[in-house]
Amino acid sequence: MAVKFLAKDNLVPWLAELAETHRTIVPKREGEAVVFRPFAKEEAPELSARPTESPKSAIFPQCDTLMSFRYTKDEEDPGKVLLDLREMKDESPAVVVGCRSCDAAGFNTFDRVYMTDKITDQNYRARRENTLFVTIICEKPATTCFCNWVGGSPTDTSGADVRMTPLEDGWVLESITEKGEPLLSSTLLKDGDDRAGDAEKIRQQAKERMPEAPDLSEAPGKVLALFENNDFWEAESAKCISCGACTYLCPTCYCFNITDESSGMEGVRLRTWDNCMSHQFTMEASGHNPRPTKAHRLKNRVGHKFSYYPNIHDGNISCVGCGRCIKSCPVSVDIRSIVLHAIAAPAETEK
Amino acid sequence: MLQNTQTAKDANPYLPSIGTIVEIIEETPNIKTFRVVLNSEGDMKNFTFHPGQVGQLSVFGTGESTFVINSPPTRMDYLQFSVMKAGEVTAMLHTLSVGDQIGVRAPLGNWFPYEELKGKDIVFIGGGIGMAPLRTLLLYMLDNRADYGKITLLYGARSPEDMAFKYELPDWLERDDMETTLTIDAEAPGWEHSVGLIPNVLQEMNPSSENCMAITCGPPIMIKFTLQALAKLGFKDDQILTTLEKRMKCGVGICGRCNIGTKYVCVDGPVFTYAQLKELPNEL
Amino acid sequence: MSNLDTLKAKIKERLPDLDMVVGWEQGFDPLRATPLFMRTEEDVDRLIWNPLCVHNLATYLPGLKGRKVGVVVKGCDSRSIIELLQEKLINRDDIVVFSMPCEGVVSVRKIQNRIGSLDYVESVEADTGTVKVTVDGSSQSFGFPDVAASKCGRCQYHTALLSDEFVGEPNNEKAEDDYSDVTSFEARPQEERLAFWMTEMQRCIQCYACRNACPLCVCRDHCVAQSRDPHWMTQENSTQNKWFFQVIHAMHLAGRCTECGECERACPVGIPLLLLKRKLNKEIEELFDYKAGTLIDSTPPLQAFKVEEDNINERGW
Amino acid sequence: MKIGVFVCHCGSNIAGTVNVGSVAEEALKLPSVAFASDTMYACSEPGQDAIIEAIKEHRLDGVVVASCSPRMHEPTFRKTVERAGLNRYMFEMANIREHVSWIGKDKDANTRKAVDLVAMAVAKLTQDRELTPKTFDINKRVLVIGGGVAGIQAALDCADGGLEVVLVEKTSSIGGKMSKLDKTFPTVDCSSCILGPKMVDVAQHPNITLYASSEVADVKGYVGNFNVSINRKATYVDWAACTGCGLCMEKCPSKKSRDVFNEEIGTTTAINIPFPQAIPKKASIDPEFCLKLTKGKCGVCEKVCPTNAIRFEQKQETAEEAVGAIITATGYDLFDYTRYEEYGGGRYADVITSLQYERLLSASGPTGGHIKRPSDGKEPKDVVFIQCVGSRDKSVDRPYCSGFCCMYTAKQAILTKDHLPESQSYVFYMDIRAPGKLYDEFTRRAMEEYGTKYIRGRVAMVYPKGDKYIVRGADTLMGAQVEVEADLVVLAVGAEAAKGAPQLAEKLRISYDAYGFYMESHPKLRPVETNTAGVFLAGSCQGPKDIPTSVGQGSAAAAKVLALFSKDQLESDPQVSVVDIKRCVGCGKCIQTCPFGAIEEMDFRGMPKANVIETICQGCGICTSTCPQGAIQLQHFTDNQILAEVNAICQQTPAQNLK
Amino acid sequence: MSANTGSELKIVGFLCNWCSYGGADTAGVGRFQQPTDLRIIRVPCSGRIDPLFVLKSLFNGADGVLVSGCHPRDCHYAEGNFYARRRLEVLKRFLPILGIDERRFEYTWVSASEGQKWKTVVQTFTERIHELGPAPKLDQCLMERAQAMAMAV
Repeated sequence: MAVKFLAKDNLVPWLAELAETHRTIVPKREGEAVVFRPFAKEEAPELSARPTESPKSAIFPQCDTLMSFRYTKDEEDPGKVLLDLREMKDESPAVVVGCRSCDAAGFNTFDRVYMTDKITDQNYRARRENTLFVTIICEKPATTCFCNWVGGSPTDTSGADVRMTPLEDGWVLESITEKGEPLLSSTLLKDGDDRAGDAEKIRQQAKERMPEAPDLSEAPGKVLALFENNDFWEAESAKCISCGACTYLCPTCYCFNITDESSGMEGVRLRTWDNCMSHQFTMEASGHNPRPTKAHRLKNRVGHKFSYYPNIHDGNISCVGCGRCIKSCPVSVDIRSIVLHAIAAPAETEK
Repeated sequence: MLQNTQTAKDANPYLPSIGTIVEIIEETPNIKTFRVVLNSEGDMKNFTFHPGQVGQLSVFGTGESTFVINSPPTRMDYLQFSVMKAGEVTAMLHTLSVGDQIGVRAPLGNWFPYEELKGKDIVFIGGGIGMAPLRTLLLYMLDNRADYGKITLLYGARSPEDMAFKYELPDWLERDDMETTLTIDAEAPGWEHSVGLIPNVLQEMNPSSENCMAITCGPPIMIKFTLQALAKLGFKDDQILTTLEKRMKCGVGICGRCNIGTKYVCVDGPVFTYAQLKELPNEL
Repeated sequence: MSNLDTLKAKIKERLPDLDMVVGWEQGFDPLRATPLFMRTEEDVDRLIWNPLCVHNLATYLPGLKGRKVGVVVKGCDSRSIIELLQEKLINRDDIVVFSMPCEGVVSVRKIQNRIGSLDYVESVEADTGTVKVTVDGSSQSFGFPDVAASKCGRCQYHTALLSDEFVGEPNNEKAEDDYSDVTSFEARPQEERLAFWMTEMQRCIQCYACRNACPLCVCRDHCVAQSRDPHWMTQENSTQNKWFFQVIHAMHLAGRCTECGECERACPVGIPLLLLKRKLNKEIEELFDYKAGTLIDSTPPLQAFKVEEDNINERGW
Repeated sequence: MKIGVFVCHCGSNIAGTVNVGSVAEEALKLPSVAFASDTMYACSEPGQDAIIEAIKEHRLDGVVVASCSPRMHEPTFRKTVERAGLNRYMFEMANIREHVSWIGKDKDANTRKAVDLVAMAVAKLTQDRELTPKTFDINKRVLVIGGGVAGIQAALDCADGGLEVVLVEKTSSIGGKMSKLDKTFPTVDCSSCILGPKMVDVAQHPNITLYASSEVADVKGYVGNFNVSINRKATYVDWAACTGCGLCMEKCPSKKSRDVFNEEIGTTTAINIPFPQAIPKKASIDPEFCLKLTKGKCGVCEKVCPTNAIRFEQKQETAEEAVGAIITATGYDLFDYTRYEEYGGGRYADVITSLQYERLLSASGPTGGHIKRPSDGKEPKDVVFIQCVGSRDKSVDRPYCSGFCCMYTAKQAILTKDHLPESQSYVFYMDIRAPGKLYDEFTRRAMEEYGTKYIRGRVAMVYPKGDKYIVRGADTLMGAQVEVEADLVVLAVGAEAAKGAPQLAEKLRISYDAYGFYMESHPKLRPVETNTAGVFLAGSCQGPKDIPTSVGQGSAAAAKVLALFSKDQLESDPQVSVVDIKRCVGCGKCIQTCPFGAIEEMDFRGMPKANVIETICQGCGICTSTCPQGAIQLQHFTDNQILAEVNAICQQTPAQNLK
Repeated sequence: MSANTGSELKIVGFLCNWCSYGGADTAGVGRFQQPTDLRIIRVPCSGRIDPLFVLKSLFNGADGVLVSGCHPRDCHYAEGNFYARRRLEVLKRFLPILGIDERRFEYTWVSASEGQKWKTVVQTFTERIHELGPAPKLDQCLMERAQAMAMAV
């Protein structure tokens, strides 16, 4: 494991070096938001504020072309039309620098679904295997943070290839995975062993600053037990306005839609983020909707994260506690309190 | 159990095979049946599936929609799908003609436990387009007739013209190795078979539940009352099989649309016993 | 008894006849209020009324159509209720409107711009004079006008235009609205205006919080944004496509928007969406002398006409 | 979907400036197009047969014809595709003649444009859906507006055909302009002798309900089921009681009342029957001149009336009539002859209009048929006729030819000679327009037999000299200025649209041209139809016409109505709005904006939803552009269909957006 | 997909069937020569023209959009153009804030008999669009320019 030190002034040159070989994605301030964008020399990345969006799109773009198609006519018989399909995959090497530990850990949630022993989402895999994460630890939890509730920590390395710990004059960089090591080969990085201690102190402090986490081990069972309790979900969802801010900013929400768009004889099949809070998400062609109200939909969102997913995937909660859904919710719906309410709710009688 | 190329680990699960429509049958005013052959001879030859599995048909430029493969695996000249006009994709499918190319992503999902059903009596109860998934299993059983006990079919539709598979009905009626009852909701001129709602006709038929499996598919309201009728006839929850229709997109358990709690209809279904359904949260 | 206590008492009085009353309570941090759905007297005790009560609760009313609902509103919010009533999207008999004079609400975003990050807010003292925010152990004070929502600076409706229970002295002050935000933006060169939207809209994540927070976007569940018939939009995240949605949103609100600013406030990435609607309102006012949400018995101007228009030239070439 | 494209040469009309072959070639590259060819005349029988054959051979699901305007041949081709077994709405036209070949000479640019228009039509067709008309009952009654000769003919033909007819006339008698004429050209037979019996037929026909002194106030509904409000003006006489004896006229002291029928060449009484042959022969009071109504004194008529029919307190009433079709025969009015100040009309008593002259010639006129100058009652010797007063003159915004003035001027010159054998007539003319049967022969008789002097040229001015008038003008044939001394000057005033014609058009929802004349559906092939189904035109309301043409049109319009009513039910146009019940939120904005009241609120499982009444919907699509979520869609012009056309001309391909 | 390769610009026309489309036909019958840039979409009534069609065209790369209907008071459907007048006027005034030149959009009233007027309208509008030149295309290219510009401001 390599430990290096990156001086403040060398951040941009180092990123510029990375950008020569990788699609380099960094958090940037745009208007009043901090978003992930390709690195450009003219603009310094924003590493101190928590990014408004998650780095999800680096691997799972909001709109991804799964394949393109083209119709061609038979020369002899123009009534006969042939179809040509082309897969679209992006395998270019990429690195995300400056996302938080929890953000990078979010992809572990994806991996369990997108790359199983039965199927592999090839578009996802192509980017996932070729994208590295340089995460930055959180020195102090925000009022919306709860990574330690769901098995994470401000210094977590479960999704990182390299971890950055901020010091006064720069950052200590440690490689976490083998794939991360080459990122630290730059001559702009100095040996960081002498600063490792300072960094460890900061990390320790960061962990200590986290408020105590409640025990969520009961959550999967409790949430599922409330499935038929419509009053509970109606009360919890009353203020929800059914928008997609929570799901689209979430590092672990992985649902999508597939639609075709065409122009003339050619077109594309697109895979786009979709949002389980939307009425149209489960709307069937007949007009029937199995999740007709926002209570049904919020139940599915919370249920999926804290119950269904952990039930299928060895108890792993599909939430990393980044708190974006709370912070950016237009009406401040707080998923933490919903889960706590569910745990505290009196047990239902058998249905 | 997921043995074909579509679901193998390094295949693109979203990439359809291209097939050609070789025949179109106008079943009813709003149902058309499409017979499709995959363009790649190898793919067609290696294509295996089980009765009850579904496929996604693509009209490129419009989208994909899910249909049960309603030809049996014992008859592999083509794959057959029956399409009722409902949304955008089905409407577009209805405009296609023989020779047109479509995408086929199949087989997907689970299937009727035809191995376990061996030796049992079978009652098929189909309503409207719900006959399609039953047809594949019925034909499979007829092709392996010796393996199964008494086969009874009750098929109902709103009116004579809404009956699909008209061309096969005479054969099913005539065969002496199965018993076929057809019914429509209300009297119609020229109709020589039963008249009445499926659950009522089923009660009159009074099939024995002894060593018997009931397999039913149809519109929700019919299913509801058919389940009640079956219970009255002594069928236990695990003696009833049905297959669900649900909005699916990816078909491989990812996209998050078709789950009922922890179960994804596209991979854990669409075939469930009534006992299994009762275990699921109520979100159909 | 303070005004708020009187209001609570009034709500408790009416609660037995209502399915619920919608108000505000303190949210997850001291700066954030959150909508409160009161069904019991204990719920009512959590009600707050202060400059942090930014949400326009009228947004919930169309979704609760058919139920008896009380709603606490600021002056500006009452315009949305009037517009909803005017368009028959809610029933007057089913709603009870509670209100108090409003002296303005904060813009959380403006506070964020001042103090950098809102991640560590420890306490907030806000009244209509100053707003004092304590973050990470240190406090900062701001003059209220500096961190008030922009709409409050041009407020003409401190007092609700419609209320069943009004507590306090009505405030009938009216500020001027000269649409200087619109005119100054329009004074910029055309390429710059286009470039502005292209860069702002690129950030859009298509979450449609703008739409769902809007009290007058009543198609919500059937919005053309996600429909293929009509197929106005694709699911692509091209800037063109995302911007087109905002244009649709603005056009659908032309003559109906009450400028509550919820679209802009709800936007998680801070796109100044109200500007488009303000522009339309400015033109609607000039053309038809009409302000949405001020009269129950009128018709949105684009759902009406005059045979001889006062301010439209017949475009003879 | 398989689409066939047929690109028409239209002889050289299109092929002259559009490369028709390459349009077809390009069309074949378009999505869904399975067949494309060019054709000499797509609308001809072999052209249509070729389309049918191609549909069958290539199993086409829809057809695009690129040829003339759909306003011309869309119905033709819809029938064609229907004959081949397709739904008639699976058809689109690209207008490459009126919109391309006829308006540009650049063959390359035209060809590009034609290709685009075909692409748009194909794109729309791929979105088209089969539509089936519904049938509805019709009310087999017809409203005829205007009781001139065209309206009379239309009313009689309809009534004889077994239809109930409601005839509405603005003035107190039917007869129109023709009833004011003395004789008619070219036969010089007595106008009232040929018109009179027809008027009587109207009065006596059991199928005709006549509303005189009445005007159409409002029209609601649609073909087959119109509801018409008729304002019945106050006549101050109970027509049920009035026998038309005329005693009141004899006794009325207000003898200087305006004589409209006689073109104010004389005066009449305040209570009057306009002329002896009037139908209905009923008296009415001119409230402007009646002493009782203006000053409150008099009431003589009330005293003398043998049937006590006088009703000074009478008010305007409104009658409602339900009809299935409407024939508009509102005629024309005369150009205001005072506008040519240089002629002195209105200033000089002996400068009169041709219609005033007609009343002087008429035996039932104010002079009893003796030609007398209005100024002094003397018989004129030299009579000058000036033609084209308010015709063919852009300076007075009347660039059109009124058509019949040349003929009636010749007639009046002949009659002048008949009445006053010593007289001499002069006619200043621009060109002689005499294209009818025996018309040219008639003008020649005026010149050759009756010695009328025709001077080709414009009159510059008319001025009095002693008790005569000097008419100064140019003789363009002689190339000289001429001056003619005249005793009487007759201005051959042109026709203009009847006053109030545009207002009536708005009520009927038909269009009119810049001069107020009503627009026919097609200038050649649909001359008596309008673009509003169930509304037909007859006579001069469509443009100036002489009597035979007006009568012909009256019969033509009647035939159209009879044909329309030959079925008991009509098919409604399926191009109506349809509500997607799943997407409708019941906000009622469509209900609010529909001009026809064709959308109602209905209850759907406890939710309010919009519901379109198909027979009332006219297919304007205002609702579709009002509904924000697009839940109500006008069939055949849905958002997706129009968007398909937009996208066919300008669209960024998805590939362009790929990053 | 447009085969537009000459010097023409993309001008989309939305014309009501009864008046303006007829007026364009009348212009054709009268052989009134016009520029070839315009592509006409026929709709039943100007009231059917959702302003969003105009915006969609402009967003999709049209250089100009021309809408024409019956003269006010002459609508075949009685009221369609009254609604259209309000909506189109509002639209025209809306365009500047989007950074779209409002001269790229025009609406006018032409009756079925006004062939000459239609010619004048087409000619005037086409000339105007040519003076304005091609509209900026809302594509990736423009995005990059826009960003550079935003950074400079």
